[in-house]
Amino acid sequence: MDHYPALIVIAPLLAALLAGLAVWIKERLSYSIALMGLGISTFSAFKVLMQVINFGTIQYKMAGWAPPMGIEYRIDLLNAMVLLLISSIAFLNLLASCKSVTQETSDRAGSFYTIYLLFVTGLLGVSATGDLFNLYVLIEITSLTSYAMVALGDRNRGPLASLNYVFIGVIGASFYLLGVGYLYLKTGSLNMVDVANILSGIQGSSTVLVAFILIMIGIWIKMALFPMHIWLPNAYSYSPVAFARVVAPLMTKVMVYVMIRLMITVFGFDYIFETLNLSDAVVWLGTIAILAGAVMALSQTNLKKMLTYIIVCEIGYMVGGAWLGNELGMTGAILHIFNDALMTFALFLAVGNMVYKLKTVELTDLKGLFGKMPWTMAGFVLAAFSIIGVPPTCGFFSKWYLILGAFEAGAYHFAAALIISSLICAVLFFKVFEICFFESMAHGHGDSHPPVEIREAPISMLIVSGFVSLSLIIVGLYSGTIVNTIILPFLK
Amino acid sequence: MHWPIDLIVLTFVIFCAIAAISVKDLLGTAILFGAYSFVMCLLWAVMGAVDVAFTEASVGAGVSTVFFVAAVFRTSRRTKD
Amino acid sequence: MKFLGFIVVCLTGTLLLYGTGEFPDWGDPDSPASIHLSNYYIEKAVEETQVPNLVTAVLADYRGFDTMFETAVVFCAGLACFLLLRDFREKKERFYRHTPTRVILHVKDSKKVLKTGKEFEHMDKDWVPSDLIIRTVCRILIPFIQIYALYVVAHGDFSPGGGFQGGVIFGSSLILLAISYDLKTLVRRIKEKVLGIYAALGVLIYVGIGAICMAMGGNFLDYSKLVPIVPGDPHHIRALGMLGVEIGVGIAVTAAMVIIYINIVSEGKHDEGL
Amino acid sequence: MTDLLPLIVAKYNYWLYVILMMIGLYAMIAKNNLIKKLVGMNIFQTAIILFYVSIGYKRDATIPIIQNAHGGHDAHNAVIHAADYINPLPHVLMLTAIVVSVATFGVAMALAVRIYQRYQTLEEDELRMRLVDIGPEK
Repeated sequence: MDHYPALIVIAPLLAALLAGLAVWIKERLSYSIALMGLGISTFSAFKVLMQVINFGTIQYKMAGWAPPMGIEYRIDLLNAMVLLLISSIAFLNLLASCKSVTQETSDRAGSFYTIYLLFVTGLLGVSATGDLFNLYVLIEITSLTSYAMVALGDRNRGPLASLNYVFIGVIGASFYLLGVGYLYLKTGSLNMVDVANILSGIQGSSTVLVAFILIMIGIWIKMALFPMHIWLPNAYSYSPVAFARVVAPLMTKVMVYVMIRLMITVFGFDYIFETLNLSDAVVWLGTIAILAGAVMALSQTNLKKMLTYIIVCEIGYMVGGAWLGNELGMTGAILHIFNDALMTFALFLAVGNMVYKLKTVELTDLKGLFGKMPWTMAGFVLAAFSIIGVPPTCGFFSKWYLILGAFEAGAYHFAAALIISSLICAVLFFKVFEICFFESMAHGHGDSHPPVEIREAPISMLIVSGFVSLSLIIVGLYSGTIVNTIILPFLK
Repeated sequence: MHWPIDLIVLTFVIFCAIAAISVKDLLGTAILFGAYSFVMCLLWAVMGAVDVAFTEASVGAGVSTVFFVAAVFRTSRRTKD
Repeated sequence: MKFLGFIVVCLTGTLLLYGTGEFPDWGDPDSPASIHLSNYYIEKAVEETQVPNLVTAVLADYRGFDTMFETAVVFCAGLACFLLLRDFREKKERFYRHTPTRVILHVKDSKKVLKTGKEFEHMDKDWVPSDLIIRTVCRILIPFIQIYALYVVAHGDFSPGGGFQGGVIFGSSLILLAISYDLKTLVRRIKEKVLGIYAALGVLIYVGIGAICMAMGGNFLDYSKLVPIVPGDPHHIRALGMLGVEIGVGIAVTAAMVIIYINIVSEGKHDEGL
Repeated sequence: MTDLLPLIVAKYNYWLYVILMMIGLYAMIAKNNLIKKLVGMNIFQTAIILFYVSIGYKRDATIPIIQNAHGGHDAHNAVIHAADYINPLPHVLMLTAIVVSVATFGVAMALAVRIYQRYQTLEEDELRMRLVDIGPEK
């Protein structure tokens, strides 16, 4: 009997509790405990992925009870990949954030690591679980930790942004819970596979329709799809950098994963695309999200804020792609979950390095940064190219699949939105490059600030940043392999 | 179960909820909110959900109200709506 | 905003009412929700777990994994309140009461500390009269509340209650101590460090029991694998496992509730409050 | 009237939970005071709990604690009929939901205290004015 599926989630949880104890006994221990927990988790996730590729879906029965009675973890190719993605990003970020956590949270680093680990535990659990209610509890864990973290960042605006996030987050989670209640009323079960089996017999029911709408709205609120995105930019840009680096790439992507999981495993394509026929409306929603996100990003003057609007835009890609209703679109959406998580992580790592040295990332403060922090900027440029979709980087390939899917489904407006947003991103990032490269530092910073000597960020941050940026190209070159060994077999 | 009693309790719950969000004094809101939780707990006990009712009695009517009063003590009682 | 809110609320209400159209009648014993899983739990749970309170059996055993995260949520809330509000700076001004004359002194110099004891008494800025009746009644009540809380935790297998309710009751008995005396009394008796350690320790007991099951060769939280290391009737092993878990929940919840209360009521200063 | 009454009796719990939820949601969106919004949030969550508890109810059934089972071994001598006991699963789920809601409530209260410390107000419109006062963000 091997316990890797459980260990993925339990190791960070145990580490969180031990770190919570260490806060009161010896605070310095908490960092190494956290590192160890996430290390074990990453290793187990890798093992599980290998097992799934070789032997197929793994089931793990919690407390030893058979599925509909107990809670089960059901790990197939999609889960396994998402789990590995989350745990490795969290691990790498922890490696990079040793210095910046001490800088930002001074005497509370131990508690920071505890909350950070609980957040990662929640995300891992969300991706591993096969139970609808367990999913709700885990979503709430991730949300509660994010509320705390957002409030810790900016002293002036953090708490207010966080409270707004609480209100919207609670509405989202409650809608999801209500949807699960409607499903439970009709099926009497909470296990995803079991619910799917019972649902196939009662597809015409209005209760199931309402449950579907409620669950989808709840998850869209949590993932910040365009009209429901208002909490995201403030929340993410005011949180401490070490946390923003992990919440920005992972939180929304995991919610997209949840949406795809519920669409495929619980409701089924037949129900969504043939019985309901909602595809067109949602693809339009995705199109609007892409354009709105891109346009709003264009009007920002703060680099962190600008990146958060790019996240809003990317969510449009994935939602639209998943709802195109064909295999290519879904492949593109799933591939984009991985790629976008990596790209956003690389961008935020670079921004983290800048914040560590500069304290603010207003665009006007970035003048002459190429000369001062060449390695950080190299990582930033690579990540930006990937967001724009320049060929050897991974961002290009997922966009390619999405555009092919859009043409196959006849959703030309979606394809047009993809291309326009790529152009807008190109404009955006070249504006940033121009500021960083051509305008020199001395002219911009007038008399108020004494000239500060800016050097490159600490080596630990640079190594991680460089590694992730290079991996963008590597993942891009191997995206054919990923599609063929993981995504296509999963969709079959 | 006697549905008229149930109906009266339910109406009372709604009355408490509306009162709690429309009173112009936050301490009053705290107490009305406690009353709301308590009547809700009664309703659940009538429906046979004893464990849920027990939890709501200790959490909703107990600890939540205390947190609420504590927060009002540290902020202000005044509200415009 | 009001108008927008009204529209959103009406839309949601219509959607929900539309959904209720196909609901089975309220209290219908043959509704789908009441036959599929529910019947299994009602008929098999006592046999399989030896716990007559089905809610506890399902909560701590069949769905014990949920409950573990629920406890982690409470722990997380306590930690979040600590992180958000805790302020280690000392307050500058202090208030004292001269006990024989009832005169109140306001000390503005932060360095000057009066010795409290027979003559002077520490006071809160927002003055609370010390009421003899309230103090005495609470002093008598608190031990009984605590014993009741322990009963609720321990008897959760047979009657309504369990770790969470018991923990909340125990926590509120400590809060009552703070309200009837003053916050300093509570903080002096139970140090912040102790609360922090207990909050983590409670959840750790839960996760630890699960991990021990895993080490003994079962799945995570599979209490039946604990037989070799737990003395007593092997048939009751699941009930004993649940009891252990509930104790962990109780400890964590008690500590978390007190942490949240102290931090909110004193704005993280831990000196004066309700 | 005669055929309306059974309909009301059959569904009124479900309708009233919708009303409670609408009250809570309205308070969350439209109220100006942050603490009032928090009350709305709690009403919203309790309404959902009411809904779940209503799902679990069964006519002519008792609370989900098996009778005469204290003995342990001889418990399964007596046959247990599923129709005699209320469905325990929604209760379990709602215990978890209550705990989650009180945890959120505690954190939200702490946030409200933090906001008041910084801005000396909890009214949203005043807060928006203060935010403009402190100037562009850093």
